[in-house]
Order: sequence, then structure tokens, then C-alpha cells
Amino acid sequence: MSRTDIGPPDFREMLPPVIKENYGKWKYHEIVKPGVLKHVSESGAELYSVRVGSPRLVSIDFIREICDLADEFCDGYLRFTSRHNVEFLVSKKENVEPLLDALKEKGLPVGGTGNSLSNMIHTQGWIHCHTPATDASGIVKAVMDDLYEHFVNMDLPAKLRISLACCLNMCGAVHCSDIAILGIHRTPPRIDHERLPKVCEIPTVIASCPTAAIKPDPKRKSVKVNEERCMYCGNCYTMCPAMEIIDAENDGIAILVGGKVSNARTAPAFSRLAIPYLPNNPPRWPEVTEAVRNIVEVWAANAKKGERVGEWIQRIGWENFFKLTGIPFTDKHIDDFIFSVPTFRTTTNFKW
Amino acid sequence: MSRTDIGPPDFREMLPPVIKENYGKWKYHEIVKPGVLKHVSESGAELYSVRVGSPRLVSIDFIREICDLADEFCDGYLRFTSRHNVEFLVSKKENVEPLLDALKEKGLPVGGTGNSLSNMIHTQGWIHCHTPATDASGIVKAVMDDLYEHFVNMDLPAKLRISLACCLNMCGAVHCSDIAILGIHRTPPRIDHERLPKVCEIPTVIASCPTAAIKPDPKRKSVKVNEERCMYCGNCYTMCPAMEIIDAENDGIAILVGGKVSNARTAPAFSRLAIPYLPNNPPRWPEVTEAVRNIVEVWAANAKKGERVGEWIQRIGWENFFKLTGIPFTDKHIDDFIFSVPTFRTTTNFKW
Amino acid sequence: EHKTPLLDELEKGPWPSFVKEMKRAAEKNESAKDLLGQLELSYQDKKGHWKHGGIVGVRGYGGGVIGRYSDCPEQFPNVAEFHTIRVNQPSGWYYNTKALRKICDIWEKRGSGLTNFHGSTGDIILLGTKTDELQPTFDELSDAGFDLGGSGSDLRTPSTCAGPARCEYACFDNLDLCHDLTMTYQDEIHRPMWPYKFKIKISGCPNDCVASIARADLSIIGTWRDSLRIDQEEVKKYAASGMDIKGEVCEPCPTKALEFDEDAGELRLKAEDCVRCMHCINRMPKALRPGVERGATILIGGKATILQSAFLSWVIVPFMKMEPPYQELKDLLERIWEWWDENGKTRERIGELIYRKGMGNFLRAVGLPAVPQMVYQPRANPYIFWQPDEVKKK
Amino acid sequence: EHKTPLLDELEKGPWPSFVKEMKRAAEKNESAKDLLGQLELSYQDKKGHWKHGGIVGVRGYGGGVIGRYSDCPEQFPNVAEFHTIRVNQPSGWYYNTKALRKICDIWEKRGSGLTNFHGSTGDIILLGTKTDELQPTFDELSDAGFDLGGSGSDLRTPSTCAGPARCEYACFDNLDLCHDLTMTYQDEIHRPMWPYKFKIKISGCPNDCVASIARADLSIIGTWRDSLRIDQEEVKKYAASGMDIKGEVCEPCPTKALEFDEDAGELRLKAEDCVRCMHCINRMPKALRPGVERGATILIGGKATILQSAFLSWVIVPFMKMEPPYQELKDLLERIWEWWDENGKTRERIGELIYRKGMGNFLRAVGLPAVPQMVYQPRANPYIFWQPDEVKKK
Ligand code: SRM
Ligand code: SRM
Ligand code: SRM
Ligand code: SRM
Ligand code: SF4
Ligand code: SF4
Ligand code: SF4
Ligand code: SF4
Ligand code: SF4
Ligand code: SF4
Ligand code: SF4
Ligand code: SF4
Repeated sequence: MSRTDIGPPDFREMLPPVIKENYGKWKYHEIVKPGVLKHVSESGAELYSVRVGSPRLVSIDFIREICDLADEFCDGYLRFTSRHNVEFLVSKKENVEPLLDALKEKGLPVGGTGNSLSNMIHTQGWIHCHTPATDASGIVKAVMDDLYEHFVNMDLPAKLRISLACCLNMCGAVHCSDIAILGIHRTPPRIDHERLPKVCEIPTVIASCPTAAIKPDPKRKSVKVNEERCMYCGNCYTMCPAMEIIDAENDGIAILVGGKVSNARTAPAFSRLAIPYLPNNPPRWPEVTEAVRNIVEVWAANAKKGERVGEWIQRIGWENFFKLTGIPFTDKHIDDFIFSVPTFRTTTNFKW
Repeated sequence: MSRTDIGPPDFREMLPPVIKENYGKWKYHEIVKPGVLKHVSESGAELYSVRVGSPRLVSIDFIREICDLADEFCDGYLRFTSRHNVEFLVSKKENVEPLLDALKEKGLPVGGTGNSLSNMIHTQGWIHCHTPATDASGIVKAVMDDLYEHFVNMDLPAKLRISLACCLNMCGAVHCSDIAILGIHRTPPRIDHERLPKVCEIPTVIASCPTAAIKPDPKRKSVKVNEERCMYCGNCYTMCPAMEIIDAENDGIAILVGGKVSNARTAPAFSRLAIPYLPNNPPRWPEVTEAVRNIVEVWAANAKKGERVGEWIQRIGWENFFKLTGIPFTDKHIDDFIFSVPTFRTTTNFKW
Repeated sequence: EHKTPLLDELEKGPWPSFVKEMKRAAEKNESAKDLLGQLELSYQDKKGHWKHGGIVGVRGYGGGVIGRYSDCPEQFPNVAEFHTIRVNQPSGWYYNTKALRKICDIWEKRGSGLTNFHGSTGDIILLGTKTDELQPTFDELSDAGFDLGGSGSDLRTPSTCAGPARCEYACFDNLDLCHDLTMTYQDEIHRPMWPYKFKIKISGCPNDCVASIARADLSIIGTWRDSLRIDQEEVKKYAASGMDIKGEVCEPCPTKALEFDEDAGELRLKAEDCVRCMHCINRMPKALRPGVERGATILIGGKATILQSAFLSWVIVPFMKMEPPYQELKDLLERIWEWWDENGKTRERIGELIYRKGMGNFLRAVGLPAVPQMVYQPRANPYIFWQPDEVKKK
Repeated sequence: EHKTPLLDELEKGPWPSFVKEMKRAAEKNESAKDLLGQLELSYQDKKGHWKHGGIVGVRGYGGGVIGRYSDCPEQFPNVAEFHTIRVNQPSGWYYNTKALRKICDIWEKRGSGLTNFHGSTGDIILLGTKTDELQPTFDELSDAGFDLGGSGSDLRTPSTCAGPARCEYACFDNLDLCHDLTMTYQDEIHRPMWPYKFKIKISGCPNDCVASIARADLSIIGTWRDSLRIDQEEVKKYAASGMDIKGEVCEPCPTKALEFDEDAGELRLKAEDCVRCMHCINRMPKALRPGVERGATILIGGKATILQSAFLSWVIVPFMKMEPPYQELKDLLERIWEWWDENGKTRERIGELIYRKGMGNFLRAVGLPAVPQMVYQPRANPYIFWQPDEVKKK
């Protein structure tokens, strides 16, 4: 018989001795080389963390494999990061190089620290969700392959955080990423009027629409959509399966840029629209990888040392971002939702 | 028989010869002393403009008087400024000092140029409007008396623009002033249910409310106000005289600060709430003059040279503005209207 | 004779007193006298004593007069009716004394003898007269070469700054443009026809001395496209005079486009970084000047707080040449008015309509191309409205 | 055996391949095999093949399982049912291999053998099993010392950064707080009871390595009240090592609170100007450290775009001490939940409710004092709601 509400294991059981002894006493850290952090305690003790890229969607074989490595080199301790990398917690300096060798042999990339590209936060896509406008894991693989050099080297102006979400629900925190890859629908929901009254609560469906595009259709005991007001967010579909939003021909990807999360220097900021639409082109989404690479390269070539993507754009102005990247600016870039007004330029101060 | 649609006189008839000859050819200017501008043309010609403070609400005697002066010293030409000062356009340098003497004799203040306080933009108040929450001319007189020294001297860190509007309609552009004095109502409209159906269109009244506080009251063929949602803007009263908003006991004044209009350095900006309420205390509104003086003094003592009030606050932070001025910060300062969200602090970066 | 102990307090102090002005008028005019009395009552009561609104006017016009009635006419019979007339000022508020004296003469005869020079929108305000006097006043003003300004749901009296007549910064002939627009749109000024008021203000340069970004539905602001001009000799003189060029001029530059080379005594400009804010020019008017490829930036939507919040105007045309007959501008204006007229609700300012309908819809309707200069930053949400021709049909 | 020519393309390239992982699982497991097949179909069709939702779960819990059914079960019968289980991770994602191996053993027996380490909220995701396996899986997880995480309208699994276990910047014991809150609110995590989901994320310092400001309804971020600490000897070493202290450390300081005295080789801090952004500390971890009077800033309302726009969390408590049993924090949390529960509409996040009702109402309801640290700037409109006791009654 199972016990309920026992909660997760106590993290204290999961800490290697060197951490237990130096808990809260770490004094400083160094990045020994890409992917290898060294934390030094007030006591003089050292801890090496080796950061390894993971596809996140992994088999239990993968988990057992990394457990084997942790048993061999880390007294059986490891952790995962908030961006789904694995971190081997090595208390013995002499174990670092052998671990790196073992990882190399297995083809696991070490990196993601300092001024590098880290792993991409992402979502389910066609693997497990019901509303995706694109896949997740496939694009992540294609982009990470393409930008691999920036994971294993620390050759960028600053940290680079790319994220992906497969629909507007944005399970992948793309709304605050240096570069965000976002699945979008582009056509209004198609209503199954037969099914709707049976499976959906009409007032809830109506209330679900952020732009009030949904009105009752009393004749059919269903609803109708004012297509001019619909911006294809799919929230009605989340509430009601009879409002099919997926449209393979028109679904695709938008790219947003310049967001960040940390409070370092500047306040956290939203990512903002750079490219309104790119087609879904599996298995390797070449339009997307190319667009992302272009932005990364222009940023890397132009930013000052330490400037995150958004900070760089802030300095040069969006006028120049579009000019330098060659991305066309369109009416789609101008906000027309609730908080649009504060984004409109209310000064003659701008660049050509 | 009058002619219609003839439009205003052509400004070209109103220009003194020196201007006609040097129209569009001015090269630079200097502020000779407070209130005296010297413009120099490509041709070498000079024009002196002597700026004189005016109460704006003036009798025809006043106008004739300044006409006399203009006839005597300016070949009959003068202008008014966008802030209601008078400018004597003197083409002969030797007339400047005699004009200044004559003005002194009449008790007319010369100043308002450069880093000084200029005249206050203001409105009708109890003189002529039907919705005022306070008077206009009286407060302006009291404040300008109190800050007179800053009109006739250029001893401030930067330009100082104070404006006043007697109600939320803000006829006086107070929404973008260094310091704004604003008449506010503080109680919901009192509905005359007898009169309302006769003099007001109910749908228009309902639509007039920015917070949707007004609902139909079909029983009385009138409307009712959800007092919790009403923020006393008086727009319903503008649309419907049966919704009396004036409340002598509770009406009063709010002070907003830090707005600007020019594009110089920083973009134009709104004034923001500093003091939510001060009482109406005619004839000299001591609470208001004191509050304004306090802000001016703290700014003048702390700002860097060239820093407008808003630029100074931007640099030191609103945390420090409230600390330095001793003005209490309250829940009233936090926006709760449409664009509130972008004013909320979304970072741990702040000062104590 | 009304006793005015409270108002008398406002005759004291160094700033010229409006009470003194009212008393001067009251000496000759009964309305002015009662106005003084009623104002004293307001000072006692802490509230105004005017009734709500009232529509009055002159023949053929829908605007230009603000009707006003006292709520205590028994006590102050001479302000029982006390309507204000808005008279359209000449561009830039330039006057010769002849013109001003004419107005005084008319107003001495026909009204209270009290005025506002000027109203916040820019008109001459003739403060208070009786209903019967409105038409004769208008007739006489008209004879004197003056006409009424706007009020109600019409085009409000355009206004503009001192401009090339008196200012070296003016980037085009804003005085002429203001006059031209005023003359072209006389009908729109005099006969209310729109969802609500529409204001135009024109400044010769980005210093925006008529506060057009804050106070006009359509703001026209002079600017230039090329580089600002530097006279290095004059720079050296400023430096010699002891000016802290680095601290006062370069540091406040919003884009750090300027550097002062202390050794050479020269200012270096990264022209592509300059956003033409005027700051450096303002500080060194003898050495720096706007560029030569001049025109204006057009912005839309400025207004005060009621109803949907105050808006500062938004850039819709980063640069337009400004030369008579200003046809491109007028065509644009008319397309804007047409769209507003078709789509606007009663009492919905153009800015509020654009907010409600979306900037994209507005730009498409009036045929303006989207450019990054229109925004501080692109949208943060992906709520894009795709147009029918942009998606594949089923 | 399904042919997967499209997916095979994604086995190429240097980044570890999820397709390879799926194939490894598919060798031993029929569901994993069909998942691969169905995904290949999605790659052909350019669309997902999962039906909408479906409510399944384990006894006594309302959340923790995401129900999922294939829309082509004939073709892929082994993913006809393919539900995901969310397992609550230990604080900071620290594991010993024993615990991980237990999970693998259970999932080998009970599910597809595929996982996400981890989900975006922080849970271990066990990716896909049949309805009948849910309860047994849960029972075995429970025996192994694990429990489910949140889903639906409940408290979602809290998560936190590496913290004092591995990071010198942690300003309080964020790992302990995360564990404590998770244990205290087991009922709220397991039994959906609110208008919508509620997420808590906790970062040890303003670097915010769990993205709490962006992704949590309640963000708790370590900070300090006194001055950051400077070890001038270490500063000198950084300088000696060739670091451009002025350019890299001082110039990007948002408030210019730091100056580098080149001669003395010392950093000077205007402590009252420092906003504790971490930048300088990040650049010189050996020389600079947070202060000693430590606690956390509490922010509210973060969320993604749907419906009323994305919100970043808003400061509601600039500084709170963070010490077990965290009673002040828990009391506040409970007052917040109570107000939200009473006032929130279905599917209205706390941030959206605060936006709708106004921050003033929220603060008054939960009893927090207004302070300037809550806003970037005060309101620009005068639309103030006066409370009944603040005005005079008639
Ligand atoms: C391991 C991890 C915490 C965890 O609990 O898992 C972590 C660990 C560290 N972070 Fe972080 N950060 C981690 C996610 C984040 C995130 C969240 C995210 O990316 O989703 C952020 C916010 C990112 C953003 O702003 O968009 C984050 C913003 C920072 C920053 C601020 C960077 C900036 O200048 O904006 C620092 C400071 C620095 O790097 O100099 C930092 C610093 C650090 C330090 C140096 C802290 C320390 O002394 O140990 C750690 C090593 C950093 C490195 O990689 O070079 N950490 N860090 C996370 C690793 C994720 C990964 O696998 O890549
Ligand atoms: C006469 C007038 C234009 C008119 O058509 O009437 C005018 C005239 C001049 N303005 Fe102005 N400005 C006039 C209203 C304004 C306004 C509008 C207002 O105050 O309502 C502004 C925007 C104010 C704001 O930002 O809130 C304005 C912002 C400027 C600025 C930018 C100041 C800044 O740094 O923010 C300058 C540049 C300067 O002073 O260095 C400027 C500069 C000038 C110059 C130097 C232009 C010139 O070369 O002739 C003129 C003399 C300025 C002086 O007073 O020292 N003028 N100026 C207006 C005088 C009003 C008055 O009686 O005080
Ligand atoms: C006379 C004047 C104030 C003054 O003392 O100078 C004035 C007076 C009135 N304004 Fe105004 N407004 C005056 C300039 C303004 C300005 C400033 C400007 O034009 O630069 C504004 C702010 C800018 C704007 O338009 O947004 C202004 C924003 C309003 C509003 C709010 C409109 C809005 O959409 O926000 C109202 C309310 C309304 O229209 O019902 C209003 C309404 C009024 C009314 C007609 C009262 C009413 O509710 O019907 C006032 C008549 C007073 C009277 O009895 O004489 N007045 N009004 C100004 C016109 C003089 C002139 O023609 O030169
Ligand atoms: C599994 C996961 C994505 C992943 O691959 O990691 C996920 C998956 C789903 N999310 Fe999410 N969300 C996941 C983290 C997030 C996050 C990120 C976070 O928590 O840090 C967000 C953005 C932050 C936020 O909460 O705002 C997020 C914002 C949403 C939303 C939009 C909510 C909103 O108010 O903006 C929805 C829509 C909804 O609730 O109906 C949603 C809904 C969903 C549903 C339940 C689909 C639905 O419409 O019912 C997805 C189920 C997929 C499936 O079949 O497995 N998910 N979701 C993440 C949870 C794993 C875990 O427990 O660790
Ligand atoms: S982002 Fe959308 S499609 Fe992707 S997992 Fe989340 S809810 Fe599903
Ligand atoms: S997709 Fe979004 S905008 Fe369109 S009808 Fe549905 S809820 Fe409304
Ligand atoms: S601000 Fe209000 S009260 Fe004052 S003149 Fe304008 S409308 Fe009348
Ligand atoms: S005063 Fe304003 S908020 Fe109050 S009911 Fe009238 S229109 Fe609505
Ligand atoms: S706006 Fe420019 S051109 Fe016009 S008066 Fe002011 S400074 Fe001169
Ligand atoms: S005009 Fe403004 S932006 Fe351009 S160089 Fe001068 S100060 Fe800088
Ligand atoms: S948030 Fe701060 S304390 Fe936590 S891991 Fe990141 S840097 Fe360290
Ligand atoms: S923590 Fe940030 S704000 Fe404080 S001194 Fe360092 S860089 Fe400046």
C-alpha cells in the first residue's frame, strides 16, 4: 500500500560528503575550462563540477550510464541543472580528467559554462502534447548540432540562452530568452459544431478567448469565431477539443530575441519578435537553424564583451538590429495587444 | 455681414522688418541676461526678445499697455509664448534697457529663460469651467509669488516647467510637466435620478466611464454607480449634468512630478504621482505652495547641472525621491489602471 | 460693489495679479464685476458656480464658443450668461499692436473686457459675454480680419512654435505650415463633424516648444536626415570660455555619439549614432547646427488622461519633406480622418481608436509602411494577426 | 518495426540524439517503439498525433499525471494510452545514483523506459505508460521514497537553484526552503483546489538561475541589505592579472556605484547606490561577495503569455529574513492563496487577478505596506481609489 504526501526525498541525502562539509561555505569559483567549474570553500576544500549536455529526452539506459560514471568518479553523486544539463560532482581533483575522457568516449559534450551557449530549455512537441504547432526535441537537436561549437567553447560575448516552446503556452520559458523559438498557429480554430455542445462548456469557451473573438451561436448551440479578432493562440482549443487549432499547412515558428532572466546589470526582460514566421520543415528545420545562426553570428560579431543579446540590441537600437541581421521589419512586429502602447515610440529620437 | 472661414490673419503681417529680412536665417542665440534673448542672423542682424511674465487672465487694459510699450520700443511688434509669456521683439539694441526700465516700473517681471522657472501653463478653474476640482489662476498666483526668485533668475539646475489643471481633463498639459498641480475629485458622482432620464442619454453615460462603474438602473430609468470601481474622473459628469461630481469638502489637489516634453537627451515623459491629495485652501493654498517649494528645493539641491526633475529622479531612483523629499509613499502611488503592469518593478534591483 | 476679502489677498506678492486685472475690468464692466463677486463666492465655498455646459454659437459655425451660465444668477445677474469666444491666433502668436488693439476695442464694447492671452490650445480667449453679443462680436472680429478657433468634435486650432521667424533651430517653415493647414481646413475647424476633437501642433525642431508630442493628436516636429553640422572653430571658443564640454555636452548625449578630443579641441560625432535629440546643439548653439536635409517626423495619438490614459504621440512617419503645398501631409491627414470617422466611437480620440483596433490595422488602412522607428521595441507576445493572403487556404 | 527515415536524420551531428535514446528504449519496450513510429508520422504530416487531454490519475491525488491518447491507436496500439507521470525532484536536482537507479528500475517495469530529466517546471517526467500501470507505478515510487509533483489547478512542484550546496552566492538556504515548502504544502500540490496553477521558484541570489522572475507566480530571490564586501587584496590580483576592471566591472554597473582607483588599485563602492545586481560580484568572485545581512526579495505574478500577456514577477516584499520555519513567508503565502481563491476566476493566474483588481486592493487584502521598491515609477494617471475612511462623509 502506497503512502501519500510523503514528498520528495530530502535533498540532504543526495549530497556528497564534500558538500555536506562545506555547505554554505563556498568562497569562490573558477571556470577551469569549458564545462568544468571549480568551487573552493572557506575551508580550502574543492569541488569540481563537470557539466554535460543532455538531450533531456533520455532513456533509462542513459540514466544508468551516467550513474555508472558518477559511481566511478563521483562517489555516486551527480545533479541536473535548471537547463537540463547533467553535472558530475567530483570531489577528487584527480578524477576530473579521467571523467572527461570517459565522457568523450561516450560522445557526451562537456561545456555550457561561462560565455557559451547552454542547453536549450524546451518542451514536448509532437512527443507528448496535444496543442503543438511544431516539434520540440527535433529542432533542439538541429539547432544544438548547428551551434555545437558554442556549447563546447566559451567564445561568445556573453551567456547565450536559447529556448523553445511548441505553442503559445510557452512551457519552455521562451518569453525571456536571448533567442526564443516558438511554435505558432496561424489560422483560426475550426469548430466541430456537432461535437462542441457535447464536450465543451460554452461560457468557459467564450471566456477563454483573450481577444473576445468567440461569441455564442445559439442556433447551433455552439459558438462562432470572429476571425478578424482571432490571433490563433489556441487557448479555446485548450478548453475545448471541438475547436481544432492545429493546421499542418500553416503552423510554424516565430523567432523572438533579446530576453533575459538574471538581474545582473539590467532587469529581466521579455524576448521580442524578430521573425514572425518560418515554416515547419522536419526533420532538420533548415530555415530555423539558419535564422538562429544568423542572429548569433551578427550578435557575436558586433556586441561588446559581456553584452547579452538584449543588452546589445538596447545599445544599438532595434533599428540597427533589423538592419544588421537583414531581417525585414513588418507590421507584424508592432504590438497590438493589451500593453502595446508603451512599446510605441513617443519621441523623435531614433536612428536611421 | 460677416465673412465665414476667413481664418486667422497671416502671421507674415505680424512680423517686424528685422524678422522679415532674416526669416529662416537666424544663426545662433545667447541669453544676455534672465529674460533677454539675443538672436543673431547669418547677415549679422540682431534681434532682442524680452520675455515678460503675464497672469494670462488679463484685461484689455493690460493688452493696451503692452501695446503701448511695443509701440514705443519695438516698432509695434510683440508676441506671446507657448507658455503665455509676452515677448517684446526689440530690433534696436539701444531700446532694450529703456524697455526693461519701463517694465520694472510697471511691476512686470522679466525672466523665464534658460535654467529658470517659466510661467505656469494653466486652465480656467472657478473662473469659467463647470467641472473644476480647484481654482486655476489663484493657485498659479500663489505658486509664482512663492517661486518668483526662480523666474527672474536662472539659478536652477535646468528648465523648470510647472503646470496646473483644475480637473482630470487636464487642459493644462500637466501630464508632461516637471511639476504638475492637478485638481481631483475624490467621491463618486451623486446621481439626480429625477433629472437624469430627462437630460442624459443612458447608453452614452454608461459608455463614458473608463472603469465600467456605471450600470443601467432600469427600475428608475436611470443609472447606478458601483462605487468601488469609481475613481472620480468626472467623465460621466461631462456627459451628463445629472451626475454631480463636485464635492467642495473632498475635492482638492494632487501633485505629479518628473514629466517633460522636449526630446532633448531623454524621450518625452509623463509626470507621475508624488502627492495624492492636498486640500483646497483658498485664497493662497499654503499646503500646495509649500509642497511645490519643497520639491523644487530638494531638486535644486541634489540635481546635477542640466538635469530636469525627471532626469534627476531617474538617476537617483524613486526610492530616493520619496526619501529626500520626505513625501510618504502609499498604495495610492501604485498604478491600477490599464497600463499599470509596466510600472511594476520586475527585478530585485532597487535601492533601500 | 462686491466685497472680495479673499481675492484681495491675491493682489499681494511680486507676480502680476489676475485679481488686479479683474478689478481693472470691473471698473468699466458689469459682467467683470459680477465675475469677481462670483469668484469670491467660489473662494468661500471652495467650488465653482457655473452650470453644466450649454450650446450657443454664431451663424454657420458649430464651434468656437463655450457656453456658460451661472448657477446663482440672482446674485450675479451680469454673469447669468457668460460665454467664452475662442479666436484663432496668428501662427506663432506674432502680433502687431494694431491687430491687438482692434481686438481690445471690440471686446471693450461687446464683452467683459477680460481675456486669456492665450488658451492652452493656442486661441485668444475672449472671456465672457452674453448670448446676444455673440454674433455681433463675431461680425466685428471678422471685419477686423480675425476668425474663430475650434471647439467641440472638430479640428482644433492648430498651433506652432516661434519657428524660423525667431529661432535658428527651425528645420522647416512651421509658421507657414500651421497657417496653410489652418486655412485649408477651415471647414473642419468650424463645423464639428468627427467622433471627437482632433488637435494638430507643429514644432520646428525636437525641442518641441509647443508640446506637440504631449498635447496633439497629430504632432509634426522638424528634424533632419543627414549629420548635424559642427563648426570646430566655435567649439574651440566654447572650450576656451571654460565650458565643460565633456561633462555638459558629451556625457548627456543619449547615444554617446559625441566625443571631445581635448588635444585637438574638436568634437567628434558618430553621425550614425546620433538620434538628433538637440541636446548638444542646445548647449553649443554657436558651434552646432541641425543638418541640411530637413523635414519633419510625424507622430499620432497624443492626448491627456481621459479616458484610456494619457498618450504621448507615436511616430508614424519618421521623415517627410515639408514643402508647400504640403500635399503628402494633407493626403495622409485626410486618410487618417476618414479611417477615424468610419471606425471611431463617439468621444474616441484617434489614439484610443488605434489602440483599440491595433497599430497594424491603422497602418494598413492609411497605407503607411511599418518601420522600426515606430517602436521602442517589437512586440513581446506572438499574438500576430495574419492577413488572409499570408496563409494557405484549405 | 517502424521505418523512421526522417528521424534517422536526427541521429547525425555532434549533439546527443534523442532519437538514439528513443531507439534504445524501443529495443526493449513496445510503447517506446510505437512512440517512435508515431513521431515519424508526425514528421511526415507536420503535426502532432495526440488527442486532446484526458483525465487519469492515482488514488487520493488530483494531479501528477498527464493523460494522453493517440489519435491513431490502430496504427500504434502501444501508445493508445500513453500517460506521463510527474515525479517531484529533490531540491536543487541533487541525486545519489541509488535513488536514480531505483527510478530506472521501476520505469523499466512499468513504463516506456523514456524520461525527461527534467520537465520545465522541475519534475522528473516519466514519459508514457498505460492507465493500468499508473497506480502500481505510484506505489513503487512511493516505496522508493518518491512522490508525485503537481499538475492542474494546484501548487506546482517548487524548484530551486544549486544553492549553498554548490554556490558561493546563495544568500540563504534556498534548498531547505524549497524542501520545507514542498513538504508543508503536500496537500496543495496533490489536490487541485484553486482557480488555476500556482508556481513557486526560489533562487539563492539575483542571478536567478531558476528563472523564477519569469516563470513563477511566486518568486523568492536571495539578496542582502547591507553593503557587498570587498577584499581589496584580491582586487589588486585581478588588476595584476590584466583584467580591465573599469571597463568590465565598473562601467556596466547599472547605477555607477563602483569606481576603480587605479593608483591605489582599489575598488570604491557607493553602497547606497548599489542595487545588488550581482554584476561586479559575478565578474570578480574572488574579491567581491554579497553582504552579511541576508534574506530574500519576494515577487509575485510571473507567468507565460496566455492570456493577458506574459508577466515578470513584481516585487511585493523587498526584504524578508529567510529562516526556518519560514513562518512569515508561509503566513503571507496563505493570505495570498486565500484572496486569490476568493476572487479569482477560473483559469486566472494570481498576476492576472492582481492586474484586474489593482495592486492596491491586493496589498490591502494581504496586509502588505506599499513601498517605492514595488514600482519602477508611480502612476502617471490620477485615477486613485480613495478608501471610505479617507474622505469626509456627507
Ligand atoms: C547550474 C546552474 C544552477 C542550477 O541550479 O542548475 C547555474 C550555475 C551557475 N550560475 Fe547561473 N546557473 C544556471 C542557470 C542560470 C539561469 C537560468 C537559465 O539559463 O535558464 C540564469 C538566468 C539566465 C538569463 O538571464 O537568461 C543564470 C544566470 C547566471 C548569471 C547571470 C548572467 C548574466 O550576466 O546575465 C551568472 C553570473 C555569471 O555567469 O557571471 C550565473 C552564475 C552561475 C554560477 C557561476 C554560480 C556559482 O558561483 O556557482 C554557476 C556556474 C555558471 C556557469 O555556468 O558558468 N548564473 N544561470 C544553472 C545552469 C544551467 C545550465 O545548465 O546552463
Ligand atoms: C518662446 C518659446 C517658443 C514659442 O513659440 O513660444 C521657446 C523658445 C525657445 N526655446 Fe523652448 N520655447 C518655448 C517653450 C518650450 C517648451 C514648451 C513648454 O514649456 O510648455 C519646451 C518643452 C519643455 C519640456 O520639455 O517640458 C521647450 C523646450 C526647449 C528646450 C529643451 C529643454 C530641455 O533640455 O529639456 C530648449 C533647449 C534649451 O533650452 O537649451 C529650448 C530652446 C528654446 C530657444 C533657445 C530656441 C531658440 O534658439 O530661440 C528659445 C529660448 C529658450 C529660453 O527660454 O531660454 N526649448 N521650450 C516658448 C517659451 C515658453 C515660455 O514662455 O517659457
Ligand atoms: C479653455 C481651455 C483651458 C484654458 O484655460 O486654456 C480648455 C477648456 C475646457 N476644456 Fe480643454 N481646454 C483647453 C485646452 C485643452 C488641452 C490643451 C491643449 O489643447 O493643448 C487639453 C489636453 C490635450 C488634449 O486634448 O488631450 C484639453 C483637454 C480637455 C478634455 C480631455 C480630452 C481628452 O480626450 O483627454 C476635455 C473633456 C472633453 O472634451 O469633454 C476638455 C474640455 C474642456 C471644456 C470644454 C469643459 C468641458 O468639459 O466641456 C473646458 C471649457 C472651459 C471653459 O468654460 O472655458 N478639455 N483641453 C483650453 C482651450 C483654449 C484654447 O482654445 O486655446
Ligand atoms: C511537461 C511540460 C513541458 C516540458 O516538456 O517540460 C509542460 C507541459 C504542458 N503544459 Fe506547461 N508544461 C511544463 C512547464 C510549463 C512552464 C515552465 C515552468 O513551469 O517553469 C510554463 C510557463 C510558466 C507559466 O506557468 O506561466 C508552462 C505554461 C503552460 C501553460 C500556460 C499557462 C499560463 O497561464 O500562461 C499551459 C496552458 C494551460 O495551463 O492550460 C500549459 C499546459 C501544459 C500541458 C498540460 C498542455 C495543456 O494544454 O493541457 C502540457 C502537457 C504536455 C504533455 O502532454 O506532457 N503549460 N508550462 C512542463 C512541466 C514539466 C514539469 O512538471 O516539470
Ligand atoms: S508549449 Fe504548448 S505544445 Fe508545447 S508542451 Fe507546452 S502546452 Fe504543449
Ligand atoms: S485561437 Fe485564441 S484568439 Fe482565436 S478564437 Fe481561440 S482563444 Fe480566441
Ligand atoms: S481642466 Fe477641467 S475644469 Fe479645468 S478648464 Fe479643463 S475641463 Fe475645465
Ligand atoms: S466619475 Fe468617472 S469612474 Fe466614476 S462613475 Fe463617473 S465616469 Fe465612472
Ligand atoms: S521647437 Fe525648435 S524651432 Fe521651434 S522655437 Fe523651439 S527650439 Fe525653435
Ligand atoms: S543631437 Fe543628441 S543624440 Fe545627436 S549627438 Fe547631439 S546630444 Fe547626441
Ligand atoms: S541563483 Fe545565485 S545562488 Fe543560486 S545557483 Fe545561481 S548564482 Fe548560485
Ligand atoms: S552589485 Fe551591481 S549595482 Fe551593486 S555595485 Fe555591483 S554592479 Fe553595481
